[in-house]
Amino acid sequence: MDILHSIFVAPFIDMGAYPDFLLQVIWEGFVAGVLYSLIALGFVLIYKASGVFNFAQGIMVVFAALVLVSLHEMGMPAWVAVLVSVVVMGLLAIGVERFVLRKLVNQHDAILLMATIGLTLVLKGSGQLIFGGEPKPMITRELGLPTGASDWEVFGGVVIFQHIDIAATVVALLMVLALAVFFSKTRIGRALRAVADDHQAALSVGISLHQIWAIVWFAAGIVALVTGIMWGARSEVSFALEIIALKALAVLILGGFTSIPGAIVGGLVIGIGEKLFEVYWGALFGSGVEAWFAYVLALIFLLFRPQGLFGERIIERV
Amino acid sequence: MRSLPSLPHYLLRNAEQYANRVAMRHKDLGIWREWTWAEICGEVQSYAMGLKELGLCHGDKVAIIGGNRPRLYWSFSAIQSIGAIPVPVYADSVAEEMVYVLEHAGVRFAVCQDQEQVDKVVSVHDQLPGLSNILYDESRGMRDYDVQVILSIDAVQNLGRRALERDSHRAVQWRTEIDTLSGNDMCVMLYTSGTTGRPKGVMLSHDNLIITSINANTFDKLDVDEQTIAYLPLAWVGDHVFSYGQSLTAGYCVCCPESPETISADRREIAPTYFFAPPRVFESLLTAITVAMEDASRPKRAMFDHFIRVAKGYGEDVLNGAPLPLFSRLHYAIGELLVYGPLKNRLGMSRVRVAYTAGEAIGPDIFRFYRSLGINLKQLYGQTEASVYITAQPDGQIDADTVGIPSLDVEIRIADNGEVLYRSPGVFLGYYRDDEATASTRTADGWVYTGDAGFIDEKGHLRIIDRAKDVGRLNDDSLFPPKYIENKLKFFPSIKEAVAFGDGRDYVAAFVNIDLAAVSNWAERNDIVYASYQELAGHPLVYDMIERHIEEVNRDLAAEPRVAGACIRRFLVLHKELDADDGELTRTQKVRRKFINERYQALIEALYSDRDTQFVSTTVIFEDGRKGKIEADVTIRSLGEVPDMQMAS
Amino acid sequence: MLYREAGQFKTSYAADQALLPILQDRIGLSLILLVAFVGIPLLATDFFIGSVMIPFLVFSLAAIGLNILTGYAGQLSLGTGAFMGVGAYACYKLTTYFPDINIILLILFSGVFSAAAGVLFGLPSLRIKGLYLAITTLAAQFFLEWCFIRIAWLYNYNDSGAIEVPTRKLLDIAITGASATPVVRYLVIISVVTLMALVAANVLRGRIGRSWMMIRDMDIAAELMGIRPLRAKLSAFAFSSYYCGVAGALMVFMWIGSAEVESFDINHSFLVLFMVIIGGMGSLLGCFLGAAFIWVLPIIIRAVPQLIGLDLLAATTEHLTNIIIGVLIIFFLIVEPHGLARLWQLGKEKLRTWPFPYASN
Amino acid sequence: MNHARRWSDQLSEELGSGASAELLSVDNVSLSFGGVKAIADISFDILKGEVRAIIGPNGAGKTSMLNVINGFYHPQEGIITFRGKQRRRMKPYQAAASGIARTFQNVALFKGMSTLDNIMSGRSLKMHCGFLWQVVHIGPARSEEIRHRRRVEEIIDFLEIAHIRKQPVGKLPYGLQKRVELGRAMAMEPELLLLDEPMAGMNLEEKEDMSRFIIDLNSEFGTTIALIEHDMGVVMDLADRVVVLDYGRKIADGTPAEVQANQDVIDAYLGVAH
Repeated sequence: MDILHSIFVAPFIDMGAYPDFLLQVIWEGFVAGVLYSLIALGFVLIYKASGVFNFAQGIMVVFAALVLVSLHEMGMPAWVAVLVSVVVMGLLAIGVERFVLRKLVNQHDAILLMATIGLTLVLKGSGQLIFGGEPKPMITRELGLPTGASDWEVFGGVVIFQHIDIAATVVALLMVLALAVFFSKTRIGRALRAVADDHQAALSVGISLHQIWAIVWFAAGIVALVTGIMWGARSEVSFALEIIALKALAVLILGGFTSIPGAIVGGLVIGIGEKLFEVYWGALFGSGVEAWFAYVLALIFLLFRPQGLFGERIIERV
Repeated sequence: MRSLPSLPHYLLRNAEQYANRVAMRHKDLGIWREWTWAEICGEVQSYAMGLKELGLCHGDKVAIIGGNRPRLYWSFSAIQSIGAIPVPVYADSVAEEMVYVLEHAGVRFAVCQDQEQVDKVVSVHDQLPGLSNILYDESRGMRDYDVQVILSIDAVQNLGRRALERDSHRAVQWRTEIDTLSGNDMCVMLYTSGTTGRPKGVMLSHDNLIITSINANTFDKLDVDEQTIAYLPLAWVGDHVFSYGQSLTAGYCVCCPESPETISADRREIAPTYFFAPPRVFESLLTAITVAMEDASRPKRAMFDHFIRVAKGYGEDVLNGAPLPLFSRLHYAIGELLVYGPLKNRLGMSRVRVAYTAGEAIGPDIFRFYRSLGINLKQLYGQTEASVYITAQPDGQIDADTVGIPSLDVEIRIADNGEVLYRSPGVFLGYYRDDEATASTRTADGWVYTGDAGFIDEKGHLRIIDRAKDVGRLNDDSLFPPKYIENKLKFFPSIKEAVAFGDGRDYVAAFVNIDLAAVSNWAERNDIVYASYQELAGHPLVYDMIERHIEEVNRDLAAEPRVAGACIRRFLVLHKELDADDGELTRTQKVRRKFINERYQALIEALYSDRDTQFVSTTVIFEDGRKGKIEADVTIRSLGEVPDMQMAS
Repeated sequence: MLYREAGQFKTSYAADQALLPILQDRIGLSLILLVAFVGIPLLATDFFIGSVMIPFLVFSLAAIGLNILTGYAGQLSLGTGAFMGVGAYACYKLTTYFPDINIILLILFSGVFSAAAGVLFGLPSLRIKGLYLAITTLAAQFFLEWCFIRIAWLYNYNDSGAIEVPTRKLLDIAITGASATPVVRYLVIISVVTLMALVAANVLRGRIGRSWMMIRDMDIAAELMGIRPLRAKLSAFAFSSYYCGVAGALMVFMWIGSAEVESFDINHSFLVLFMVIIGGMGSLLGCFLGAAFIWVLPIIIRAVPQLIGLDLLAATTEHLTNIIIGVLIIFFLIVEPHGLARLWQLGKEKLRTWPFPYASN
Repeated sequence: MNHARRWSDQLSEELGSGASAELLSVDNVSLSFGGVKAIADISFDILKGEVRAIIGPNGAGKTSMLNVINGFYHPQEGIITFRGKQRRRMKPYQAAASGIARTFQNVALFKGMSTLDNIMSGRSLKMHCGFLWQVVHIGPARSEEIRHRRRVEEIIDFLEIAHIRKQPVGKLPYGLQKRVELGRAMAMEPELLLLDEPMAGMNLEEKEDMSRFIIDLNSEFGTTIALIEHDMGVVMDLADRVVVLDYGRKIADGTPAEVQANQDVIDAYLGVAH
């Protein structure tokens, strides 16, 4: 009975007793969720347009941030370094399309996934080789990102909002909006949407598949760069992020592989969920449950809705 | 060694002497089933008992129709053991051809391989009043037949087994009956397909087969350890001697392939030590080798070509055990490791001790190619009427142009007109129900006319030029040996068949049949597009290629004084393949000259006119038995003189 | 060329269905086993045995495990490391409670625990396919990793949080622990691996192995032929995890001697996955080739700069190794998605049909 | 083919007890996907030992009908009775176990396996040897494997595919793949064999071969066959009775001759507006 009580009753009593703390936990989870969503967004972009499950998205985040920080270390002004980083991500996209994707056209999904695992190793190895494996601080101030925090007195307590977290949320929001505009208003964006449905249709728009792949990888690269900056600003730029980025896979399960809103909602659910779970239930298990919560949630979710939150029911044909 | 009186005696001997040695294998349902001599003897015994139960008597004739299946070979033994006479029939002949043989032989039973053969026999059943039962080997599709008349070999053997159980004395009786067989009794009747006229039933005695078989085994030192693969028609005397007579007398193992499509794979698995194939098989194998090697990578092809040249240089000497410098020996040894060994392995000939080819002349290049690889390929000359062996090449005395020295106990004589005659223990008893033909073929003192023209060379080897009656004269009285010319043409891989004309004409002209496999491959490499055999055959570039080949043949001919007048002046490439189903070839794939003369009258006349195309329309029979028509405008091409030779003379 | 098959014919289905129907293969394998069981123990240095052969064999076994699941049954898994961990911790606990039972038996038995874990985490495979399933196996990976840290009972409440392998003996010869010589440990490992590879080969060619491949190749058709998908998939998970578990136990008890959670982390899962990809999915031979390649390549990369007098930092060579392996994975996927085993198979086919470029019959 | 004879004897005994008995009957079956009716209130039966054709224009619901019969789709309404047992929901593997086998419109072979293994896979339901025996692959495991291999070899012989026995099926020509698929279904020794366009994409000669196999299969082994086929010539030659579907409805049922003369059928095929 004790056990049931501590699972089903006590945590909620705690929540009610200190609503300010609950709010703080939810906010922390929300911000983490935003970053999960951003990584998942990168996955979705590429998966939608090319059917490639890009395992390297996580390492791309690290790689992009490292490039930026290192360029600045070498004496480049911050915004120039951002521009150069964008160019680097563009070159990477072209390289990946040219030397990997193009050679693997029409291959089985699993093989493409494996190829991006290979790409992960290459990016990781070369990142460490060129920039060193040590964690580095993000050039937050140089980029004009806010620091510091504001307090919000509520429910008889205080909730602390880090400015960088607010900025991250805003930037993420802007990026989603930008992507939405890009997809619905521009010719290339429409072609990208078409290609997700039907490869032939895209060709009729007059854009080659090769170009489309390069563009989506570039877009995913930019998303990675932004994610890297925000993440780096919250903690630091390190390869440890790679493991955390795997959580974006769980996000994808919830949101579905092809849905941008799904990626966002999924990210937030997991971010908030794992924080709540860690804080209110973690002690029951011994702490550190954040490490697996996302995956177990995804697993349980899958058993009931294999098509994801926003996916359609799949009818198998023979 | 004294021979036993009959082939069933040898079966009994083997069942005792080689009881547990494998006598026969058959790839069936994916694996090689094996039977020892003792097992076969048991099978044959119950089979024979069953046949007796069905009322088969001494002297009755039994047709055997089908492929190389163990049960069909056992049928020979079972039938012979009760003094009846097996009459194997070509399985690919259509019902109308079959009915003549069955009717002429007056068969009582017919043993068929499968439903297809049964159906053929059933369809002509009313023309065969003497036929009482049909037996079959494979039961597929046989559900709805009249079980009183048509029954499986299994069922017959069961009958036999039950009879043996009822009366154990039967087994002894069976042996006693075998003992009543004598060497002079008829053992088998083989119908020769013959290039002209109706097939004739060649009656061979037990002694004919036994003595020739033993002599052949002695000649090539074949013993109980040999392995051979049976894949040639049962009705052909060669198969009857190689896969039956020689096997029984030597006790060696005969392997039956799974199906016609798997013969080469099956041969590779078995790797026979004693192997026979008509020149055609060796030709098509070589073509396949050449074609396959053209797809190989450049370095590999270069290596292959290099070592094939090396083999051409010393291979023959190595095989004959002639002395060679150490370097050449080494060079050949490397070739053996890299090319010859693997090649023989792929061909399933790595264990071949003795291989023979016969039936037609083999291209000297082809012949030497196999020999140079280290395969002891030899030629023999034989006939149904002689129980095969007339002459054969002894080891180490090999020449592409000869067919060897007289086999053991065979005497040879050349008649004044050049025709070859022989006398031997293998000489047949006579043609069945045709004393006239017997008398005109075999002289009173036992000499048999072969119908082939030839001569014995200074080394005592026989050389065959052509069919005696086919050697003709051109109007300028120069010699015209058609087959000699045709063979030279056929030695080119791209030419499958050729027919030469010239007897009583002003010059020599020829029909050519292209080899589809070789030419289509060549066409592919040269970007020649075609939709059908006919289109490919009529293609100008194909004509160019054939023309070059003919020029080469002409140069050869011109170099030989005796046939220098027979150079080809005009030729055409036939729009369809010559086919046994259409009656253009015999079942053994020999050209039916007379038939072709009639059928392609218009084309022949065009060859001797100055037209350069000729329309022709031919009826053909498709594989499924339907009839159709093929029409074409066939191009005729003329060749120039042979300038070189004339300048030289 | 080396293969001369003429004259090798089968007179029974048993011979036709033998593991190695070709004589030359049987000779080749006998030679390899001779070298492995006699040559290497007699001639090789401790370094070679301890740092090359033993890890190679451990990883080969793990790769067989993963390959059964991924290559034969078509279920992608990223949880190999954790399943290895289950085996290792299970073995540790078993030998703690039953110190007198032969350690080799315990190692073999510890696989049963990871098989159970495999079945548990394989349950979703009934409803989930492909990449989705791969992600759920991450749940196994991270959850089990967490267990290895949080459940102190697993490591006997050691302060270090690590398990230390005790010395265990067989016929008075130490086979685990600090006093066990590399040669002895090697002989134990190679025996276990040889035996288990044979077992895997037997299972894979029988009814069960066929049911896995049916599910892999066309799950719908398999179901319509009477295969129960759940049973087939779970049996694959169980069998596969058993192998991973034994490999994990061998890794700790016969190779590194002590272990903490890092020994079973996601990187190990990926390492084994790379071995399977590069070695060849759906090939037992590929497991060995892949393990050799992925394990030996870094050793060579480390050795080469020294040989040519270049002094590189250890970290640098590790990064280089990562890059090279990454590039090789991509290269292999492009050139031969079926890995080294397929290359060998193609080569063998060339040798069988030599001098012809293909089997023309 | 000893086993073939035994097998068919056994079947004919069963047939003897209730000649032309109903093997399967479909009663008022309806199936829809998210509001789209694939099959609307269809009833028909299949008699033991007959060759039953299901025909109809594209999208008529033929393949859906087969999917319903072997348990791949679950109809919302209606009852299926097979060998006297009624059922509404059934898993495909249960259908297989009860004696229904099928082939697919687009060959669904196990691409990674050889011809032999593909056909062996059809024996899965008949193999029971335990795991531990399989591990050592001696004794019962081996003899079971060999016993079934022999059966499979008989099928290989029946279908004349000995020459491709050990080749991977992925590289075989289409016509041969279809033949292997038929072999795989035959290996299940089914009571009812469903063939989904067994001759699609074949040339004339291949079609003739396939027809011969289907006829032999039906007459030698007494296997009941339901087939979907577009080639009307083939249907008229092979089928004892024909059921015609159009837009998920049954529009005709009878002998080939009757069906051919049916006005609705003619309209459906000529595309008369509905």
